[in-house]
Amino acid sequence: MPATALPHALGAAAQALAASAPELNRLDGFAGDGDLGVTMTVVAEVAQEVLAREEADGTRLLSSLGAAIARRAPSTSGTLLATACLRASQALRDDQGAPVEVMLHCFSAALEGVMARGKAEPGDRTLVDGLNAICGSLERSVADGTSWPLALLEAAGAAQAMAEATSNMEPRKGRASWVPQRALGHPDAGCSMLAIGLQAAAQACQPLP
Amino acid sequence: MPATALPHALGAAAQALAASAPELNRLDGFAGDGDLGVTMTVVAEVAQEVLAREEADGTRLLSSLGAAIARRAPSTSGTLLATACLRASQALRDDQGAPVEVMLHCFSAALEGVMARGKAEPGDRTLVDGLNAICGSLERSVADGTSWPLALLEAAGAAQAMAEATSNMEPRKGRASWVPQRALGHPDAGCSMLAIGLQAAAQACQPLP
Amino acid sequence: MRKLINEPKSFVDEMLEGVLLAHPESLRSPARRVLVRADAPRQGKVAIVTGGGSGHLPLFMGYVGQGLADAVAVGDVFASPSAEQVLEATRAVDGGAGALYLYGNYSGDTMNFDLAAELAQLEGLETTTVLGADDVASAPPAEAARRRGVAGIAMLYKVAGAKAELGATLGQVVEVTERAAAGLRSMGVALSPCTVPAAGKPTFDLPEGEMELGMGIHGEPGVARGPLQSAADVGADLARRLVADLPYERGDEVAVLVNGLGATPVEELYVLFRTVHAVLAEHGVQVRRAWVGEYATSLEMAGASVSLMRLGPELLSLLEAPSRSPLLARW
Amino acid sequence: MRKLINEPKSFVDEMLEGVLLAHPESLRSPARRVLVRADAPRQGKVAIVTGGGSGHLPLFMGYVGQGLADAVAVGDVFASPSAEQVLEATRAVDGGAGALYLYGNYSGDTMNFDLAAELAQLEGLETTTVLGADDVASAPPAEAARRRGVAGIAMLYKVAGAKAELGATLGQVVEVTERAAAGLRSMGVALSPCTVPAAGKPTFDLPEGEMELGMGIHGEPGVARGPLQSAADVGADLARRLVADLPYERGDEVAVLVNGLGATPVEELYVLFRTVHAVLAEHGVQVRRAWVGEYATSLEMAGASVSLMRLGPELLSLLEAPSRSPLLARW
Ligand SMILES: Nc1ncnc2c1ncn2[C@@H]1O[C@H](COP(=O)(O)OP(=O)(O)O)[C@@H](O)[C@H]1O
Ligand SMILES: Nc1ncnc2c1ncn2[C@@H]1O[C@H](COP(=O)(O)OP(=O)(O)O)[C@@H](O)[C@H]1O
Ligand SMILES: [Mg+2]
Ligand SMILES: [Mg+2]
Ligand SMILES: [Mg+2]
Ligand SMILES: [Mg+2]
Repeated sequence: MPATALPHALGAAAQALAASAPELNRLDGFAGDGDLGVTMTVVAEVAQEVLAREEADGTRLLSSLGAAIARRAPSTSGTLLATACLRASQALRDDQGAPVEVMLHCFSAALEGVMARGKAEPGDRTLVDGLNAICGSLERSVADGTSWPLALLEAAGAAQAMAEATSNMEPRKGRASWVPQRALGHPDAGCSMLAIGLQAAAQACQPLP
Repeated sequence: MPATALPHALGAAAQALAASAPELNRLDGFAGDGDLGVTMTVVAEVAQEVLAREEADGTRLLSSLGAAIARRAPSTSGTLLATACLRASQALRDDQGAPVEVMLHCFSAALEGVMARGKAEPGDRTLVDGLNAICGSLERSVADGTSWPLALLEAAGAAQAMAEATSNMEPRKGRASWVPQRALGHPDAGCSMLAIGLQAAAQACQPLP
Repeated sequence: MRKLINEPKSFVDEMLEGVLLAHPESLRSPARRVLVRADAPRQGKVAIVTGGGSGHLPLFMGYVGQGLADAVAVGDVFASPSAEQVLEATRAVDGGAGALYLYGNYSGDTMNFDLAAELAQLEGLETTTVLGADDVASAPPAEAARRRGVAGIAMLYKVAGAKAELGATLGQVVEVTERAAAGLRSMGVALSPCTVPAAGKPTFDLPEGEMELGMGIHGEPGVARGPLQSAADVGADLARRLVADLPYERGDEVAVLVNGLGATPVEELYVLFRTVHAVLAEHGVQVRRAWVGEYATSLEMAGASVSLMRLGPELLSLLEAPSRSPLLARW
Repeated sequence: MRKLINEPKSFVDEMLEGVLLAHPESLRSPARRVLVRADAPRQGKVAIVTGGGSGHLPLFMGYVGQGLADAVAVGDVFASPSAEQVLEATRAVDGGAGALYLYGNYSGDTMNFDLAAELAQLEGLETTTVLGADDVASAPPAEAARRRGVAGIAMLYKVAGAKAELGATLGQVVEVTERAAAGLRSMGVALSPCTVPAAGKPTFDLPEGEMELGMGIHGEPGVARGPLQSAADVGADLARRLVADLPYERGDEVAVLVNGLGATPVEELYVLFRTVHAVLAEHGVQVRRAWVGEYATSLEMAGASVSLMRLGPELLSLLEAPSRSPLLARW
């Protein structure tokens, strides 16, 4: 994704997450504490503020966003999203490749940061699974030479598929891991959140037909 | 009422009061604290215990009952009922007249005791109004030479009529007096309690047809 | 019912068993449903005897301790203790200097305490009564003596207890407690009903989204029911009514108690206090001391009350004197 | 919602304003959403820093005071404070002897406290972490380190705070707190859900007449849901699970905390304690000290938890050492 599209994509993701707050609360409520939507409402608000303030420099935008989320929405998902933004910002600064490659590098850096901070592995039914699916899809897009808007759309689809797949996975990290059976049959709240945000971002970036 | 009928009458009254507990709670709830039925359940239990224990001596029965109620059910209505029993017991000891006259003297003594203890006047929408109506009816029965079972039935009717009349009276004593309007449209809980108890006692004393 | 209980009938006695097992170093029971300070009687000290219905913890039992009351007679849920219990309590803590009967103005309680006072007198035990009658929602100012007692009595225990601990005579304890009571006003708001265990059903209906202003601590009806307002509006309304009732003048000093009725989180009480403080500042009334928490509950009722006590110099120092009770001090 | 609040968004900040207005002599705020003891920093004393989500009063803020913690970082309702807040708290109370980070084992909190610890180290501030992880319902004994922290942490504050007040080193404070934590177990039961103000709806459904055993203090699912049992059955079940988890041996001594989750009357907690005491006696375990009341709430959730700490001689004397906080001591 070219840096100029980033504010647009982030704004769309924020709006979609705020709109899905009740659903995210509900999903987090099955095995967690039912507040993921509350956190995402704050994240969305913070994002709008940062977007209104910052220039369109992607690196600055992502680092400001990460810092603001860390300060204002320090729940598990908020802190990990903040880490993801900060790592992605760094990757963006160091990278001048083609859009889909840049996206892959940013998401890979985010995934690494989230794993280091949250100590979850793939298969633990956490954000790590969602980010992993996104990275896998972007890798394929790089290999296939897919255009960046389409790569984004496919990554959103992969995140959605992973969210659905988590329904059969037992949580092994976070609150949901205390009574893991309760989560079964419902998608992981954090993975659903990634899917919703990315789907909105991807839609916002599609060329007009 | 001959002293031998007293245990029978009291037992019937106790049973009826316990059965009406939910209704008495409801009536007390409109302007009071909704516990008159709870108190009457205890009073009924105490009465059954005393009746099981005591000989059929009316004076002893009433004084034991009064003392037990004072100890075990010391709410407003309980304490006043205890006073009524103790005063009635005294009146019974000092009195060897005809049954209806004895009843009148007992209820008059009870009324006096309740007024002294609770400092309510007729018209304040309290037990005083109910006892007053009962005494008035018994006076008429004495004058008319009514038989004691019938006098009891008429007194119960007078208590019931008074309970209904209290629906239009503003409470001036007890909890209900703090927001007197709330009581309007509903009979006073304490007067209803007297009517229910006396009605059951009277029914239990009617000669078989 | 959402209650952790056994037989409703045995609720109060089981609760008392628990209290005595939990706090053997602080409380003992000289007679059925009577608790006294473990170190009672204290020779030469005016004894303070209280009592009332259960369901209001820490009221009344929680106010038995050093610098507070000496004895409590414990009634059934929302019901007065008996005169016999009050008499037993009086006997157990009599230190030869007389006793203050300090409790809330409810007809069941006054009848039983008055009867106990008569019986105590026959035994040569001197008693004087001061009633908590602080709820402005229960009668107009002209009939202030008819008002019921609510959470404000917590401050009266503190004043009377501290004074007695200083070695004051019964007359002196009564004088300062009456002075404190004369400047004490409370009012509350309920957001949900509560359920007496033995009744099994809520005492009244109060749908979610509504509130009842001026409701009593046993669910006695309040002065107005309407849609639930914001904490700022409720706090301002309560504070203004209290300020107007006394009334306060600019420059007055006050102690404030914001009390939770049971189910309302303490967080909300602090939000409410914030507004009360602002309204008092608007009126030029200075908050010298504030307490926020559960001081007199109504089982699991949601809601809160605000109590104001106008201060003079002696009252503040008595309110700040040391005191200790196992039910009030969590550590 | 049956809540006395204004904008859900400003709930925590308004609550904090209220706290500071009510207790200016005890608490001050050196940074946004950070509270410290008014007398902090204390030179040469190990500082104890805690923090966590709002909605649990008196946890966490209430445990800031003499003989307890020195600072608290206050999160949104049920949400961790930020690393920045924790760092500010650490700076404000550093007395040159290092800091103990003592808080509950939740991933949001551990991530933010760990980050703060790294940042503090860059500034030359030494910190060590001890986690409250006492809820036996959240993982089997073999994975005890994964367990979440609930009300038992109240006793850890007391132990750590008393030890630090005695002039112990950070290593000594950590040692005794870890020893206390190793013998600490808790479990609770919920009788109603609670509502996060910003969510506006109950976190979960729990119909009247049902209970959820082992529910967490943010409404995390428990180990079993079923019809509401009697206090005797619930108390015995909880006590037996706790005794078996450690496990206790005959002759062991224990401190007991029976905690209310918010809406449950303290009367019911004493009824519950009565059974817990009896079960411990059956197992030959002696109750040396008991506390009953609200120590860690979940907004207006109905229910209770039981915490047991196995005692050694030092632990008991630390638990009994003097302490003072405006939110814990009602007088
Ligand atoms: N250790 C972890 N690493 C990555 N993601 C995690 C971890 N723990 C939990 N999550 C994710 O966080 C989501 C919950 O976020 P949130 O509601 O903010 O947590 P909390 O309320 O516990 O602070 C979960 O659905 C899961 O996807
Ligand atoms: N001062 C009084 N004198 C006589 N009867 C009274 C008085 N005050 C209240 N009552 C009666 O008592 C009834 C309420 O009894 P109860 O519920 O036991 O009172 P409480 O719950 O206030 O102790 C009222 O309906 C009224 O009839
Ligand atoms: Mg959550
Ligand atoms: Mg009543
Ligand atoms: Mg009553
Ligand atoms: Mg959370």
